[in-house]
Amino acid sequence: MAAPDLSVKLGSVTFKNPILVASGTFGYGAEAKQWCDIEQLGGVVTKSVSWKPRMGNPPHRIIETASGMLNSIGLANVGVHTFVKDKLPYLAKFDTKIIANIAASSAEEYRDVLEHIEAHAVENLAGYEINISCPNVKDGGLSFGTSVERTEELTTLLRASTDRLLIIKLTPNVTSVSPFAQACERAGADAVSLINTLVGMSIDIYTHEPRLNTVTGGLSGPAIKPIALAQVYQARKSCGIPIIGIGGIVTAEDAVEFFIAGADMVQVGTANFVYPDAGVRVASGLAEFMRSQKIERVSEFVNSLRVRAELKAAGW
Amino acid sequence: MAAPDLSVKLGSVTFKNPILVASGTFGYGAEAKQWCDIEQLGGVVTKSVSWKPRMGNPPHRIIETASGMLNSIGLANVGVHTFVKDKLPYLAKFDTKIIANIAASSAEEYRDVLEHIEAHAVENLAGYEINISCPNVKDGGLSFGTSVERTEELTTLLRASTDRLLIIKLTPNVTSVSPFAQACERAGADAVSLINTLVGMSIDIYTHEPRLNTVTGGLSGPAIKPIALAQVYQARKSCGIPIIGIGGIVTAEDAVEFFIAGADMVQVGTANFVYPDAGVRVASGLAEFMRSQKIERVSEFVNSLRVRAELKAAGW
Amino acid sequence: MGDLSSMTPVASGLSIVTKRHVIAPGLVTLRFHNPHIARSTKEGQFVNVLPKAGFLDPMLRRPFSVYWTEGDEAEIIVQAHGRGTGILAETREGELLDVLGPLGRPWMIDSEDYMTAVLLIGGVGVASMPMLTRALERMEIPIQTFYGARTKSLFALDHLQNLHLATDDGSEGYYGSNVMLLRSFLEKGSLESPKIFACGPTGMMRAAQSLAAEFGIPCEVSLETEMACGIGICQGCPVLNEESVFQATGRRYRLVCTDGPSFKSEEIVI
Amino acid sequence: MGDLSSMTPVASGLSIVTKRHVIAPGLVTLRFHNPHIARSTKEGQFVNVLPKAGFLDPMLRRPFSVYWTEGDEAEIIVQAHGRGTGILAETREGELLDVLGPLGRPWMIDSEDYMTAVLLIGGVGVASMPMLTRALERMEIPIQTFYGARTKSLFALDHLQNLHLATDDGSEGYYGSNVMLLRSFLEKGSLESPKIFACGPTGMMRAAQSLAAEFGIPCEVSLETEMACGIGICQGCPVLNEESVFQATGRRYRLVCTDGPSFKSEEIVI
Ligand SMILES: Cc1cc2nc3c(=O)[nH]c(=O)nc-3n(C[C@H](O)[C@H](O)[C@H](O)COP(=O)(O)OP(=O)(O)OC[C@H]3O[C@@H](n4cnc5c(N)ncnc54)[C@H](O)[C@@H]3O)c2cc1C
Ligand SMILES: Cc1cc2nc3c(=O)[nH]c(=O)nc-3n(C[C@H](O)[C@H](O)[C@H](O)COP(=O)(O)OP(=O)(O)OC[C@H]3O[C@@H](n4cnc5c(N)ncnc54)[C@H](O)[C@@H]3O)c2cc1C
Ligand SMILES: Cc1cc2nc3c(=O)[nH]c(=O)nc-3n(C[C@H](O)[C@H](O)[C@H](O)COP(=O)(O)O)c2cc1C
Ligand SMILES: Cc1cc2nc3c(=O)[nH]c(=O)nc-3n(C[C@H](O)[C@H](O)[C@H](O)COP(=O)(O)O)c2cc1C
Ligand code: FES
Ligand code: FES
Repeated sequence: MAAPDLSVKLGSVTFKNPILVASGTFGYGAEAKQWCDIEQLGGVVTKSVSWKPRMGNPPHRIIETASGMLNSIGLANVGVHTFVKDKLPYLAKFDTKIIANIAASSAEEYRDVLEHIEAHAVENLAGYEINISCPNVKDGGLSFGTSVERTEELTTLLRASTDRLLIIKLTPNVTSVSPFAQACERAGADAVSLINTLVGMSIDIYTHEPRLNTVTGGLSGPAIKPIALAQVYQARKSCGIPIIGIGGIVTAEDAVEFFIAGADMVQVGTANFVYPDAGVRVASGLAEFMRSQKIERVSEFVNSLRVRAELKAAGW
Repeated sequence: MAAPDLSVKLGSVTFKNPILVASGTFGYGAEAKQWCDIEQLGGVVTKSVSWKPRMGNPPHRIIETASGMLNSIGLANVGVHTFVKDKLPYLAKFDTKIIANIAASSAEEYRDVLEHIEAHAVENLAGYEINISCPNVKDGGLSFGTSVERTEELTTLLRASTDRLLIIKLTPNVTSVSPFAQACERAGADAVSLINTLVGMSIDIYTHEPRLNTVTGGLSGPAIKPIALAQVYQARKSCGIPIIGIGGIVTAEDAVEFFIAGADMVQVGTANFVYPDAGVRVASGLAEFMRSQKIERVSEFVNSLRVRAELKAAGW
Repeated sequence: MGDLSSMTPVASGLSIVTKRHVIAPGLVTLRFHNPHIARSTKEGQFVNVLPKAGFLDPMLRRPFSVYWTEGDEAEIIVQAHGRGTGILAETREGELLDVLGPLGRPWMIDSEDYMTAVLLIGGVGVASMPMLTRALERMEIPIQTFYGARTKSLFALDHLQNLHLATDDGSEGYYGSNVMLLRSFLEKGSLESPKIFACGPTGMMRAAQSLAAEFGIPCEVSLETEMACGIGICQGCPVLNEESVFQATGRRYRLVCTDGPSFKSEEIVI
Repeated sequence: MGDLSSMTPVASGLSIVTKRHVIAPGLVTLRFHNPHIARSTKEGQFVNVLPKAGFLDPMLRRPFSVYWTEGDEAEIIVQAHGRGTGILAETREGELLDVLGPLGRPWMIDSEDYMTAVLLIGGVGVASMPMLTRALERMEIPIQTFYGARTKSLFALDHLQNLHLATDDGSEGYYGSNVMLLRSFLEKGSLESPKIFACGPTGMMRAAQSLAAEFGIPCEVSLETEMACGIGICQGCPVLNEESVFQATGRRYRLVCTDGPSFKSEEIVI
């Protein structure tokens, strides 16, 4: 059989494979270059960028937990002006797609950042991922991410500013992700990505102080994969636009679970901290898996979960 | 210094220590007896009991995940009549407290089960834990657990039927646990316990079938501890009644984190499956810890998190 | 995870591995020092073992039949199947195993309804058979052993008796299934009032079940389901009862860890 | 976790442990085979090591200075501190280490501003000093080493030069802090245009910082912060810049993993 075709199409953009590296876990590309062949990735989602540079939170910013980690980086980023001046042109040199992740504290800031990037867009800029779900800064948009109305308004506003891919990144810290996915679809988003980190905390039992500078932070890594899968499945059942699955992916097998649950693409996050080329490994592992399973296109197993009829009937 | 005093008082009930074993993770006491000295536990929270016996879900009911597990037991239980006839009298023989956990699909069923147990109460029955948060049966009360109004109504109803401890067990699968904790307080609950399991899922990538019979199930174990801690802390900031902390506790150090975050007592769950005497180990480890830290009473470190002033001001 | 060593319960007997023997790639026996388990385990009982002591990922114990006991030492046979058994199979001599047991009910050998014990073994289902063989020998019950494996190199023949081997690839003994081999014996009527003790892959168990029904002979099958606790507190290991049993007992399921691992083949749905 | 072995990236060089040497209880050196790291590591650089290869709990790598290199082998010295280093310290010869590196910037040894290299070492801060010593020797820069430890048995003296030892318990050398010992030398002016290279506990680093300021001599300190990636992508290892540096660069923090681990002591807040 012919080598499997890993390419996937999202809106009008074709990615060479469905494996992206997640925002905040791969810098702006330059840092990991020595360890990871960026051009073997479907694309790079850049660290959340805001209008002004952000210094980030004071230490401690990261704490290890059981099969996971908490972070409270505080959206440390160079700001959109340096981003378009240095970071974007650097990534433009690589044969892979760029998705610019944006974080802000007001609808206007989101729009201004997006339009500023749009004005300096490079050829391989595929689109934008809107972070309305950062749990570890007070003005990180989670106020948007937990309100269906504000999510829909913001999506509508940003939709008007770009024809590139508009991806809304959803938070898992809600009772149900469905109305949020539906709001994004109504407002014209090209896709939703989920999940961002879960609110978590860790305490130093000798000092009685929180281990993270911000008391609570964002939980990520293998520990959260089952939760992420359930939310992707939930979103898939409730909206019609493409889904980018995120959460605890380390191996190709993990990624395949997300595809079966309904994700069209996936992002590899925390795993990059352990294996800087985790994304590339997942991509090549995926090719191997497809070959062994005689699957020619990723789309063949996207949203292919087999649920017994009586369970479907019972509403699962 | 004198040996630390581990006893804690909840309402009018004194427990010999603040370590309980969690519902569904210790059966009805008899099963683990060979491996665990039940009388060294603060108390036993029995497996959720409903009016009629429940056969439980078909296999597969449990799946291991990274530092955790998914379960879909389906509230398999003997039903309240066998419970009061066999299980309660058996546990009555032990010098420890019993908390009867109740699951139901209607407010009336909750009340009938509670009143039936109340009518057959044994002397060491401390009270009831109301499970409104089981994610793996369609009629397991999660419909109550995700509605503040129904939570408050149910609590009010049940409060009228008993003077024993009334503990409402909250779900983590909500945007914020605060309004639920407050509703329980308003309706006269003696305490809230949290967290129940998080909705999660796992997929067999070769058969494309969910690994659990019910597609999604409940995630528990060390993996969820950071989430549980954050929710206990959140609940502590928003309500005045005692809190029983649950989620991923394996060691005494884990338990201490929960006390510092604001829990008055804790429950050990999944750890019992790995170490049947995990609860006893946590209790004795806690005593050691208090001795080493020269702490005489658990209350000395309950809710003792040190948050820097500027963070408090910033709303953390 | 916090530091487990500080609180690992006695119940979970940390046991030092005294011998690791490789039978074939991915098939090893591990002998460990644990007087309680070595001296109290009965034929057919199992132990629940942490893939790696002190680590909670993998978090759950894995069940293994007790393969042999001698003095203060017990032995398990491990077939590398997935991550946990893969880790276990690599355990070195001198390392610690975290073992909980003995668990489950023994084989029902003292029933009156048979004179010849027929051990029907598929692959690593051999695990509980040496202990069973020893117990039957002590009761002076004649044994006939029908043992099937994928290929010659995968047989673990120690302590077994009156062997009739079968391999899928014909590399040893009968070319085909051990159930077919047993059937030919039953048809010849060459086994005097036999009772089948079966352990192996699901397919073999089902075949054994219908064979026993067809010839109207007693049959006991030892089942495998995933387990968390192994002691009856998690309800994670259900086996479906035959309708008749359900009607009689009101129980739809029984638990493999405490009601089993072995069951009368006519009472359950495999 | 899925099966990692199937996808462990090349970047994370699985390296076989060829020698484990116990210096004192909980203090060991691990030598491993890794040509890339052994041949390209410069003095002061570090590696990021998984506590147990193939396990993701503990999930994060732990940073360790490269203690020595020879041919295709590199060595780290591990002080058992918490769970991860506790596991690492128990690694046996023949086991695999998952090592990422070399990482970080080397010590700044070719600056013009000194003639005598003063190595100020506290405890396991010794880790990067043998490599530094070798590099300085090659440049024929005189070295004076002020090495403090809790007690005599905790010194790791291999490859070091011109030692002035100090112990908290007086069991060896100067009874007190190595910083006090160095101060006495500086007051006597017996060190010719010195530059301090310091690595040790926070307290010692602060003392070194103010000592250098007081005597107006250059000082470089090697810092420890928790790290996830070790390569600059997680932003988890910030060190606070001195106000002056912040004004000049607009950067409030630098990253210990890529901008460090060593910094000019006047430029950062310890
Ligand atoms: C009573 C009993 C006795 C057993 N005796 C032996 C023995 O002596 N030798 C031997 O090699 N194997 C034996 N098994 C099977 C062995 O327990 C499984 O192969 C093992 O649990 C698989 O774990 P894993 O991590 O390698 O596989 P994975 O598939 O990675 O495990 C994932 C999860 O599924 C569970 N699981 C997967 N397959 C099985 C299975 N067949 N049975 C039970 N749980 C499973 C695991 O315990 C784990 O919780 C026995 C099983 C039972 C129930
Ligand atoms: C650049 C650098 C070089 C180092 N070189 C050495 C060395 O050569 N020998 C040596 O013994 N130690 C060295 N350390 C310290 C070593 O990395 C820590 O002792 C180790 O990470 C502690 O892990 P743990 O799991 O035992 O402790 P735990 O406290 O259980 O670890 C919990 C988390 O905190 C982090 N952490 C805790 N203490 C430290 C610390 N002091 N520094 C960094 N992260 C920490 C861990 O990495 C882990 O992520 C170095 C640290 C850095 C930053
Ligand atoms: C250290 C760290 C920093 C992160 N920064 C961002 C960010 O800036 N913007 C964003 O949208 N998500 C950010 N995330 C979330 C990840 O992109 C991802 O959604 C989450 O970590 C879950 O995936 P994982 O389990 O594979 O890491 C960050 C995660 C981590 C661990
Ligand atoms: C197998 C299993 C069965 C459970 N059954 C119940 C139950 O019947 N009623 C209930 O209120 N909680 C039940 N729980 C939830 C636990 O009581 C506990 O809230 C949860 O597992 C989190 O704690 P842990 O991480 O320590 O296990 C069950 C959990 C598990 C793993
Ligand atoms: S394994 Fe837990 S009840 Fe059988
Ligand atoms: S450790 Fe990740 S940026 Fe420094």
